[in-house]
Amino acid sequence: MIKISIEKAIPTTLYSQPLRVNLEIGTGEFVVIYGKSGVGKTSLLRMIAGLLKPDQGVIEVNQQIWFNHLNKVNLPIQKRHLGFVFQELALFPNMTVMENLLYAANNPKDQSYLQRLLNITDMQSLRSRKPATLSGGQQQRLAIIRALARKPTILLLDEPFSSLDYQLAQQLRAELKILHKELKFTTLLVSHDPNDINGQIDQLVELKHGNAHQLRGTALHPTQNKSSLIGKILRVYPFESAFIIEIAVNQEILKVPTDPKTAQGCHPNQMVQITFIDGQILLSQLG
Amino acid sequence: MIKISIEKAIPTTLYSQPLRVNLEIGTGEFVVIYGKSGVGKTSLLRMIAGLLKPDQGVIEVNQQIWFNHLNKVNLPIQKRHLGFVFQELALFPNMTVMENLLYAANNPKDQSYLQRLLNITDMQSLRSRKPATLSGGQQQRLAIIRALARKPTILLLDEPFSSLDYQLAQQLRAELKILHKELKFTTLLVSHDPNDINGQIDQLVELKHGNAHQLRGTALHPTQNKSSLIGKILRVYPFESAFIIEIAVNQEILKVPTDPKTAQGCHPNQMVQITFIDGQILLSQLG
Amino acid sequence: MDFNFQPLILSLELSLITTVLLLIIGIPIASFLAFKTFRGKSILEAIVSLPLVLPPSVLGFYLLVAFSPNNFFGKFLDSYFNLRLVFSFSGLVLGSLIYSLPFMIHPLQAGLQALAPNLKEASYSLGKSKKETMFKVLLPNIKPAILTGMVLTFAHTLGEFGVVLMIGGNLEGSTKVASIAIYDAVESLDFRSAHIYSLVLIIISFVILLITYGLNKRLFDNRVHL
Amino acid sequence: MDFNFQPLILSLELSLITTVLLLIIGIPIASFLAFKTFRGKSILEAIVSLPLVLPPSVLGFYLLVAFSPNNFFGKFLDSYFNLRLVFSFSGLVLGSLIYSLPFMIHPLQAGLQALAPNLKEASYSLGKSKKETMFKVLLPNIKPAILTGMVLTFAHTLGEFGVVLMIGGNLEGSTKVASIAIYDAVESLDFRSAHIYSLVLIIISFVILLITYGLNKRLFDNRVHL
Amino acid sequence: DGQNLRIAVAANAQFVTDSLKKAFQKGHPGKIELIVSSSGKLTAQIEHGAPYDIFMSADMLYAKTIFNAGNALTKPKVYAAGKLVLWTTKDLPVTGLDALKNPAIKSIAVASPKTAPYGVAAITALKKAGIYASIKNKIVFGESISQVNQYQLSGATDVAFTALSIVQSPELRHKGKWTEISSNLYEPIDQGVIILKHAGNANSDQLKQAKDFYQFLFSAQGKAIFTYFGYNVK
Ligand SMILES: Nc1ncnc2c1ncn2[C@@H]1O[C@H](COP(=O)(O)OP(=O)(O)OP(=O)(O)O)[C@@H](O)[C@H]1O
Ligand SMILES: Nc1ncnc2c1ncn2[C@@H]1O[C@H](COP(=O)(O)OP(=O)(O)OP(=O)(O)O)[C@@H](O)[C@H]1O
Ligand SMILES: [Mg+2]
Ligand SMILES: [Mg+2]
Repeated sequence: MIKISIEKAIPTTLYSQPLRVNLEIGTGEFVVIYGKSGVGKTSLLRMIAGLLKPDQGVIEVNQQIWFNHLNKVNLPIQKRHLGFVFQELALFPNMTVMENLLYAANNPKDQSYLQRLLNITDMQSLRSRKPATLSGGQQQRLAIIRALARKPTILLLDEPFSSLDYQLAQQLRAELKILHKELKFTTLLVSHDPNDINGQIDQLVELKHGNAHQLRGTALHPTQNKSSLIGKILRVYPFESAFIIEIAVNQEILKVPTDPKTAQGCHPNQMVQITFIDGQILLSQLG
Repeated sequence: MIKISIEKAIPTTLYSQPLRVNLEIGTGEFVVIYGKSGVGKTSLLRMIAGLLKPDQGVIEVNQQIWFNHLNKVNLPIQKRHLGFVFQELALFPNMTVMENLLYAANNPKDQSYLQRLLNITDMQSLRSRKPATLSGGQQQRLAIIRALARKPTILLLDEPFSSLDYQLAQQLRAELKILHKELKFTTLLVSHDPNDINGQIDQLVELKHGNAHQLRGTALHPTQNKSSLIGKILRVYPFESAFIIEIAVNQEILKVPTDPKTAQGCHPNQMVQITFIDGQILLSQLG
Repeated sequence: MDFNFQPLILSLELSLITTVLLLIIGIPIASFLAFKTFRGKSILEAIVSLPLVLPPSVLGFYLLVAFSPNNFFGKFLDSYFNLRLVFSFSGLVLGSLIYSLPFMIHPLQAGLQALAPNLKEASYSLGKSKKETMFKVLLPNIKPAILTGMVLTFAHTLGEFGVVLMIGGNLEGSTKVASIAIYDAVESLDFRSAHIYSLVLIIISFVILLITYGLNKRLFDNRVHL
Repeated sequence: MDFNFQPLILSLELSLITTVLLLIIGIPIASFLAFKTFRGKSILEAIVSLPLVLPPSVLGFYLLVAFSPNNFFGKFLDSYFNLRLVFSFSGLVLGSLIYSLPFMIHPLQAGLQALAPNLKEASYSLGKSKKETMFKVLLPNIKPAILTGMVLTFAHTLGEFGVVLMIGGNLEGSTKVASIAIYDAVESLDFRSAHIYSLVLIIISFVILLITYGLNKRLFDNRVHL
Repeated sequence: DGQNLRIAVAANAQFVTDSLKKAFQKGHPGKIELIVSSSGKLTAQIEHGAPYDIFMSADMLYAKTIFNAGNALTKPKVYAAGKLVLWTTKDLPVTGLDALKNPAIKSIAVASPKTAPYGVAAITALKKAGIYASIKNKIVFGESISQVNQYQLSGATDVAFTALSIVQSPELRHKGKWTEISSNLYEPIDQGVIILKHAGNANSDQLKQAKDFYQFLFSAQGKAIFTYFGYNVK
């Protein structure tokens, strides 16, 4: 169980109130944090990691106090056993891809695990390249698997899929979920991508400032613009350059258009989840 | 008219063939380039900018030869009158937000234009901040408006919206389109975001390697997984926690669920465009 | 006892002129070495470092020979420019420039090499010339390296002694700098003067260094983290 | 003529030992100055630079007084450690360490300050200690700065003369280093020996520098762009 | 720079020359500047055009070298001969050369025989007295006679071979104790003076001034001053 109750005056002219965060996260949960640019998401992760000192409050992880403003406890980051995917990546320029991983790994003999990480990110062929010779997306993949390499207890990811194309990002999302279940780490993922926000997650946290241009205390409230329905596919049929999928949801029959490729994967009697956020609609199969 | 016909052996072990690009882009067009991570998108922009030398071929812009392998022409980047939004941003750490803009601007007296750029990115209050004190998204916004500040003839953007939340990104996309029309620059936008790929653009270019793991010559073929329909809203009514929108498209009546906020903006008789790509569906109003 | 301020003032003058001139000369050389790759670059780099290796008095001896009106270079300067480099302040300046060259070049070059290459690219992409890029983007981002170069050069010239002793000739008011004055005092067993010169030199230098470091701390605030 | 290789070997030994020791001492000091902020930091920085300002022979004179068995420090070393620093190789090493301190500290500090702070953070986040972070992440990424520090220190010690002249005592095989031998030769108007010593010194140094720069170019290939 | 008469002086003669200068100036107004350095350095500088008018060398060799190169107006002439002394500032007996065998004396400062005439004299004396081999390991070399003095004054060495003119100088007259070394044990330390070509190139006033000072060295008053400082004069 992670309990966070902290306050930090972020020197921004946007809001006159400090960033206040109150959160409870169960061990092994997968939590997505989202919010507008500049609202304090990175700062929150940095405070959890111990890279930024809250002005006041307490961070408690599995009954261990990591930070307490009152009795000046501030556990060094080294002892927090984290994995951190930095928004600016922070790869080690002097090390190759493999050396980055080996440096990060607790147990360098765990070769098969590192190989697996390289495989799920399609990075096998780049193992002996230095970061400066990698493309933006390749660098981002390295940052993700470097954080995973040491099998952390808590994984903090700051917009880890932002430079990846849709397919690769989806692949990584799936692999991350598998590792998350397998290694049982707690995951805090900062993202603005609907594919993260609408995924199967344990908690969704929105960092948001009040309407009075104040940064409001944040909590476990689901987003206002997000919602989802579950239904059963009745029919899939072509229409112009696209396909239409008929889905029964309670008393309604929805008719949703989709691209040929997605349509191929849809068959009558399948259960699907339809999620929508901010004008975007996402179909995903269940089970 | 921009004519690109170049070849470059990118030292990657992924594909055994060099990157080959053949493109014709009309002056003032808005072109989106997409493709898998590591396929060579950034390298292509760098070659157009003159930061990376093609192994052979020709780049011609408005009858002027920028690069010709045969007679060793290679116009220096300074003379290409570009705006370049780098994937790694490359902001000037020694300058504040405003100083970054003033340095970039051709005409520093063009204050009202710079103010407008600050406004459309919500950066007004950050004008005297150095880049190191900005959040990831704020830095990315600065990179975009720095490239716009000099009113370039050709604007190259390398995944410029990747760190921005959906609303802000949409706002910037709209503003970019307006500026594009107003200042009549040619835009080449590298992105993997469906919101760019599905937008109203003049050309869509996919960089892709063939099935034989060869990097295929690229051209103006639209993506296979993308399509769009245009229809008229008939009804908007609440359904469970969401809303359903009935849209008439030719002979069909679609019934698409959406979130309350988007629903508020939809009214009968409005024309809407429905775009779908890779399982995602996007509603956008026309006119 | 035999103490006066003239040698101290002369020393400060010499150090200041040398530092400013070397900064001007050093920037293009350092940027050339930092950014260009060519065959024989290591040779050029080794040559830049050579003035360091020769003991100052030996370097001074060879400079004396080179500058001497007996020899080609000295004669040439004398007859065409009416410039005498031995036993004159201009000679000291030239000697110090050669002697302190590596102290300016090395830190500047290392600083420039450590910069992310895309800063330069970004500036070029905005249509900026190499010169403007150097002065408005690159140099402002290597302030600690510039400071290192300037402090090493200034302080080193202030303490310079071997070269000056050889080609200066210890002439009151034109080549008798503080380091020579201290040496003189020690040699004539006038330890009191030596102590006073040293103390004043240390105090002045200390104040200059203190101001420099203090300013630098305030100016170099690009990477403040929350 | 009076030439032999002993002084050259001694000089190389002294320079090598000084460079290695200063690297070991310099890294913690430089990282302290680069990363910690505290009141009076500028004062500490100014103190580190001070050995630069004093003319070497004057510095040598004060070291002579300090090391002398007449005085507290010298007496202390003599009676407790049986260590005599005047007229001994160990004394030269200590003198050179003090004298060359700023040449190592400055470049290292500037290099560390120029590193992106998140490299350190990333390493800490992986549970790595400060030491491991320093040696595996920070230092390997400031190779040009380390090289600068080492070249300046090595070459400067090789050319060092004033301090050595003062506290060395010109003893064949233990304190008569090359710079002293050259000086001696020049003083006794034995220019041929002086030329040969200088030439050999220059050639050796040149080769060492050349190898160093050549290696560095090969090792420092992190930021190759297409 | 027509006004100043510049006299280049070997380090060991700096004190006596200072007195000579003061005495000379009583009858001859006009500025005199003393440039004190090692004879070797001064010689190299003079050969490369240093603007000095008179050179008072520490021995004859340097003066001869300059004269032979054609940079002097006069032939080298001995102005004085130095005397060697054994000196200590510590509580040690320095009654004679034999005292050096005393184990309480751990280090002996000697000027480098390569560059300093007093160094040559000291080594010759030690050899002639037959004790060189037994005390060889105690010797440390100073670059010049003044460095030997610094070694001794700082306490870094126990005893030193220096010039009588040093221990007789006003600065050091009451510091420590000394014994003269018998002049049989070493060759006379003859010191030579020359008027330099530079004096002739300047205006005639300056040449006259230089000649006057040169003459003054050999006058009765000059000789008295040399003697007072512990030099032999003919
Ligand atoms: N200096 C280099 N040395 C070797 N290979 C390089 C170098 N620079 C780039 N590459 C390789 O060239 C390929 C193309 O890189 P590029 O940055 O153009 O890709 P991209 O399409 O922009 O990818 P992304 O979407 O991940 O940013 C990549 O596979 C990359 O590993
Ligand atoms: N050193 C600093 N000095 C002043 N303000 C800072 C500093 N660092 C961060 N800020 C401000 O704190 C706020 C929160 O920053 P943070 O990086 O946590 O935002 P974020 O939610 O991660 O944004 P993004 O989505 O753009 O990455 C921003 O408005 C930023 O400008
Ligand atoms: Mg952030
Ligand atoms: Mg890219």
